[in-house]
Amino acid sequence: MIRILFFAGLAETLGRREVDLDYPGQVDVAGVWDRVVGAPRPDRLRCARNQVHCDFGAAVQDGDEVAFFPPVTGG
Amino acid sequence: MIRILFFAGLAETLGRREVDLDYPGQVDVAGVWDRVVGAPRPDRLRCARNQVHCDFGAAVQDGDEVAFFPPVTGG
Amino acid sequence: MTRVELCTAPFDPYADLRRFQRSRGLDRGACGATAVFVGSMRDFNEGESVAELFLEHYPGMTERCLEEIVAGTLADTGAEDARVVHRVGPILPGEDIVLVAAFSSHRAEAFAACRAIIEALKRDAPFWKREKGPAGERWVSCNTGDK
Amino acid sequence: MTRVELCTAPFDPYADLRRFQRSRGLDRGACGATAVFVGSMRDFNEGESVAELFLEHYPGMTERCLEEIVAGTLADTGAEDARVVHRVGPILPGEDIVLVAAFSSHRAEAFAACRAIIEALKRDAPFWKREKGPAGERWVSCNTGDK
Repeated sequence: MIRILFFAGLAETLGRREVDLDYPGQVDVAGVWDRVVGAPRPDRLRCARNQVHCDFGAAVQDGDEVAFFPPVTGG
Repeated sequence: MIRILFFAGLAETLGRREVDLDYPGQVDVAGVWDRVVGAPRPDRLRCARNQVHCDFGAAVQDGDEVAFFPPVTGG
Repeated sequence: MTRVELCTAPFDPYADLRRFQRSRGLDRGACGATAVFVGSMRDFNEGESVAELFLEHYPGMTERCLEEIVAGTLADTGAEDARVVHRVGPILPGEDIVLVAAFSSHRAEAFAACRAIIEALKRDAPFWKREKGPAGERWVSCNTGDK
Repeated sequence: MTRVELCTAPFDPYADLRRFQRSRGLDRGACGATAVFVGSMRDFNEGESVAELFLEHYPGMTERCLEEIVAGTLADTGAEDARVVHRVGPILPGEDIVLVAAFSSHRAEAFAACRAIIEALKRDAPFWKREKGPAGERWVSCNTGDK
């Protein structure tokens, strides 16, 4: 299973903050987005795999945590 | 009259911190040093006229305060 | 004390800094230079007045990211130690949002580390600000490059 | 409070900074960025341990010089306000010698002002350090360029 998290304005737009996805076999972060959201990725979307920033081409393993979020605005 | 001040290691070396000099007519800061100390100027000596950093060629007027000191080491 | 801390209530960055210095032995005369940045909530942003701020974060990733930023910056700059405290949750105007402090024997390293940490935090640490103003709520869209 | 102050006894730079912010109205949410430098007495210098420091200054010129540095830096950088406190007289290891704080709406200006003030202070402000160590007393010969 893959745990998928959404944050900030993206979570509000999608109306959800957390989804679980049965591991579909070989998949990258972009593929996870497509399966769970099914809409084009917003401009400037960022992602992390297991709490580390990554590219959309990063491979996702069973058990991973994948997060999608807008540009960060802390500090 | 010109009031002349020495600071820090320079004051210790010369054995004085303050001297008054009768205004000798047209004179610059280097001339004040020569009249009051009479020895060559140490390397890296700095000077101020009326509490503002200046060059040794700065003209000195009657009533001015002239100061000589080593490189500053504050902060 | 650890180098990185998130806090949900108002904090005094300077009292925190003193406690950190004491707890890490940085107050015993070895580190002559401390460079500090404190970011506070302004009461305006992009021309609109802001009454309240909400800071969302990614629990777990935020702490990990900040710890990596601090460790990497200390290695890069040669500074001795650093402290980062960041608020999360609701914040009112005038309250402090972030403290970054860097400690070193010399000021060049302290300044470099402090600046590098706040820049990396603004670029990478998963925090998101939502502003509440007279016109309602809005998510801040992005951090400016070097403001 | 005035922007520049010399003090003859130990001071708490962070308490001073808070008082200054309050007295100048800088704590009411207009200035989001505060950059601070604190220089403390180290217990070693150029490889020798130092037990005590004496800071001589040029009364009158020192204050004037610091006020000019601050005014010039605020004009150059666009930062809003700044505070400089510097010890004079005898100082013990671990005590703070100098506080420089700069306040601005944005961090780039706050950092630039803080750094410019401490560099100009080290270059131009008439202070002289005499160190007391195991080998006796000596005048510090010069300030390093960017340490």
